[in-house]
Amino acid sequence: MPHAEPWLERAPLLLRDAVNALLPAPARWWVDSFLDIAVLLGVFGLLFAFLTLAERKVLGRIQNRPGPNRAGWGGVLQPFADGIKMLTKEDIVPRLADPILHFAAPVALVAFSLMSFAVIPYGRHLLALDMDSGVLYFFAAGASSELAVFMAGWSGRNKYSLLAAMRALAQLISYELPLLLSFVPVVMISGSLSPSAIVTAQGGWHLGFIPRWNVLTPWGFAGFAIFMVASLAESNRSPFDLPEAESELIAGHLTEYSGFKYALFFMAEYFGMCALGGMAVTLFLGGWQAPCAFLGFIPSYAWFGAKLLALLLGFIWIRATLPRLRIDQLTRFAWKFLVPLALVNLVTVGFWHLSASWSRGFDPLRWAIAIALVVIPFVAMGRRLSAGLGPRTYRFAAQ
Amino acid sequence: MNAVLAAIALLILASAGIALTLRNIVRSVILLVVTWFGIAAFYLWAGAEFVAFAQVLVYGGAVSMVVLFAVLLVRHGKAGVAETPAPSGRIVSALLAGGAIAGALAGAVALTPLAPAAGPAPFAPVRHIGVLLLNTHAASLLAAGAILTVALLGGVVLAAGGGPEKEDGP
Amino acid sequence: MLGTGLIKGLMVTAKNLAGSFHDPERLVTTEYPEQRTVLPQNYRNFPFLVTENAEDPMGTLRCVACQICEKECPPQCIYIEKSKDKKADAAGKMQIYPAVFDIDISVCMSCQICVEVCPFDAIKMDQVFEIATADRFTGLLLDRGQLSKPNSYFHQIHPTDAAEVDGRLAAERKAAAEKAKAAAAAAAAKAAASTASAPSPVKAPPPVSAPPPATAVPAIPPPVSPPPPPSPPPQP
Amino acid sequence: MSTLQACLLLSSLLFSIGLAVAIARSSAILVLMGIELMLNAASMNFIAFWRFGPNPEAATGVLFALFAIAVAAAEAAVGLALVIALYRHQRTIRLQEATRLKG
Repeated sequence: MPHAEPWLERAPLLLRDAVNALLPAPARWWVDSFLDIAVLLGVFGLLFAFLTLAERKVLGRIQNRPGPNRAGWGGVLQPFADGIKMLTKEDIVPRLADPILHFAAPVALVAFSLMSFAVIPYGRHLLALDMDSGVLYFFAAGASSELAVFMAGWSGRNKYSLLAAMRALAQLISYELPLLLSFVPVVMISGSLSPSAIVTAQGGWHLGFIPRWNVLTPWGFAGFAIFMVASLAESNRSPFDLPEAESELIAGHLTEYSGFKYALFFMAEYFGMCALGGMAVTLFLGGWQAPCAFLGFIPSYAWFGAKLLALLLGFIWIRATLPRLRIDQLTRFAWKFLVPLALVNLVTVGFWHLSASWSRGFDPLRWAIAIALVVIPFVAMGRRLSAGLGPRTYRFAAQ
Repeated sequence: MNAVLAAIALLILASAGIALTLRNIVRSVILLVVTWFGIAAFYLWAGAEFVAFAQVLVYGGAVSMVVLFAVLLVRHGKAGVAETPAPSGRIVSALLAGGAIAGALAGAVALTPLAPAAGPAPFAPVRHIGVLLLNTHAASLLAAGAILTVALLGGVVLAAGGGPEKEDGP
Repeated sequence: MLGTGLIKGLMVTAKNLAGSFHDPERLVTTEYPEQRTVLPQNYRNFPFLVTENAEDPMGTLRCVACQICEKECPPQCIYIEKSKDKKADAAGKMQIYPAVFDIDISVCMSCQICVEVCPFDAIKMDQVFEIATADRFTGLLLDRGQLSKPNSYFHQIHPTDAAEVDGRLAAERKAAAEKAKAAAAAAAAKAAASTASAPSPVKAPPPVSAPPPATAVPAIPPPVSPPPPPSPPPQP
Repeated sequence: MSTLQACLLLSSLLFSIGLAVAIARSSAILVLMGIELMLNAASMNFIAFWRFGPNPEAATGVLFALFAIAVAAAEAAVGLALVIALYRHQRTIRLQEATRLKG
């Protein structure tokens, strides 16, 4: 019933139809695909640009600095100034480098991270590619970017960047596992690998005002937390930014890159962050669904954008707070904490699924068991992980 | 003939063929990854979405990484990752064997009267595959899982075993 | 409880984020080209030449081209050529003056040795630091005209030093004036005595070292800047 | 030539390339890669026959391809672990030089 929807909700569709009306019918498929790609590139390109600015501003404010405020009003033109700077820098290729792979690595990385934008439902009618196994596509595109990291590290003929690339790969592979395991519960509950079906399954409200989002269940909360930690690591964000630890390594596997190729790696990092954030919104935060029924007049894509921006600000906040992990702590955290927790979470969701048919009166028991299944392993494994580490004493800090 | 299929075939055969001739092992492996992506594209073309993404996830994400790590772990000396070429007799015999097999298979394919079902690509929804996997083929799924687990454990034991005293062996 | 440390840390950063908006005192950044911090008095950078009078900088340079600084300068960035003639200085005394006085501040290391060795208090340390130029060869080679700055400027940047220097110079000039006066009086007495006994045919020229007292006393420049504080605050 | 025959031709050509790689190259890793290619060619046949076969609802070809991928991953893991073990004992991964059974 498209007419019952507010006008703003249908605005993108109307715009697309207006463009289509200008062109002959046989070109329709091509025009639609081209429009999808152009809009995705434009929106996320601008989001990337202003995310870098927002990151620098927020980090600055957290450290009691004003942040960049020179280019344009309050610094809004800073990303474009950065872009011009990066484009005009010299592009150095080492003499012994493998020129083809050296060139292909950043291109492949950006391409793979852009590919994952295709399957995220941005709104009720805004989905570039409605695939039956869209979630799998998303993670397949993400997994392919490991190859680009290896190419970047190997092609420079620099043993340090090669070592750093192997460390980065160890990190990416370690955190790929909890990332994949943490979304399996969502697939089990909604019974589909299609992102749009997963979002639809989270529609509706308990008692009229508590949304049926996955994150508001015990297993969903645990899965969301694991997913967010793993996506911090997958997108090389602090505190897991070991691959490119700018203050310790010389940019790790990016050592031999300069100029715009270097900027492309950063573009890929931010695109990956946006894509993983968007997937987290889709899987756990109800996608484009409004949190309350009476807020439904706000168009769905605005809700998606608000949730995505909140997650991205959370990424920045965490970056400003937590210090970097060591490589052994990082891998131990993945294999000894996140992977077991994600596996236990499968048991929790199995219980949740089986107990769905219990009568309403057993609901408190159902919740209690599910919460216990999440909290007890968390505490037990956390204790084991931190065994032997006493409380910190700060000799020189003011108490 | 289908233009998309022709393009995919060109991608697969060209990347595999060039990978066959390159001396640099890393480049060879990366080209083989391109071949695997091409095979995934073939699955996608045939309508097997799930298999295509599984192929990318497993081959592009996991197997390629294992292979590249192995390449980097076993290189030594000045040669680096360049392979010493095989004797020409072996290359000729390999090409002959490959050509013979290709000829025989192509002949068999051309001569067999196949009756392909025409029509659009069949659709295999993930839900359908999942139901089949867990009902009809549950035993095979368990067996595959067991094989994977045992193989990974065996791989870890093999790669990590030996101990430091074997490090400077012959 | 596990994980409380993370939350505590996140709260600290969130407090900073919110605080930086409602409490401008937290922001410690000085927005440099518009706002400037007051440089401490002891801050010193490249040297400059002191002139007594801003209207006539070349005429009232304290420098007498003795070339001590040129010889002492460790990186040898000073180049001086003496003048052939003499010119009256601020005190009216005839002095050699520097025809050329160049400092290459791309070489200068701000060691202050030239200031230490100058017997005439003619070269002092400046406070400039914005010396960027598009032409690194001639743009950083400062000549006499660019180097000379009035005494009032010296009072502005280093009030304590300037007051001390001015006091010393005034005392010296007063002493010199009194000496000259005494000498003149003695000469006059001698002349009177000699005139009484035997008149000399030639009038003695006034001694070079002793200018007439009428010109000596007002030559000391009145300090343009406010008088220096009696006890300067300790500089960090 | 029908499309099915084209697919089969493609997979048989890929199989022969894999075979040639496995025979011609001396590096154990590349021999393994050749075997992987041959496995992949076989999976392509399953998918092709499923696509043009009479009974696509059974999805047997798809399931077979999935199992083949899983087993191929296991094979790659074990094979490369063997290569690393071989390298540790013999300091080479050239198959011509790996002639001893005792480490």
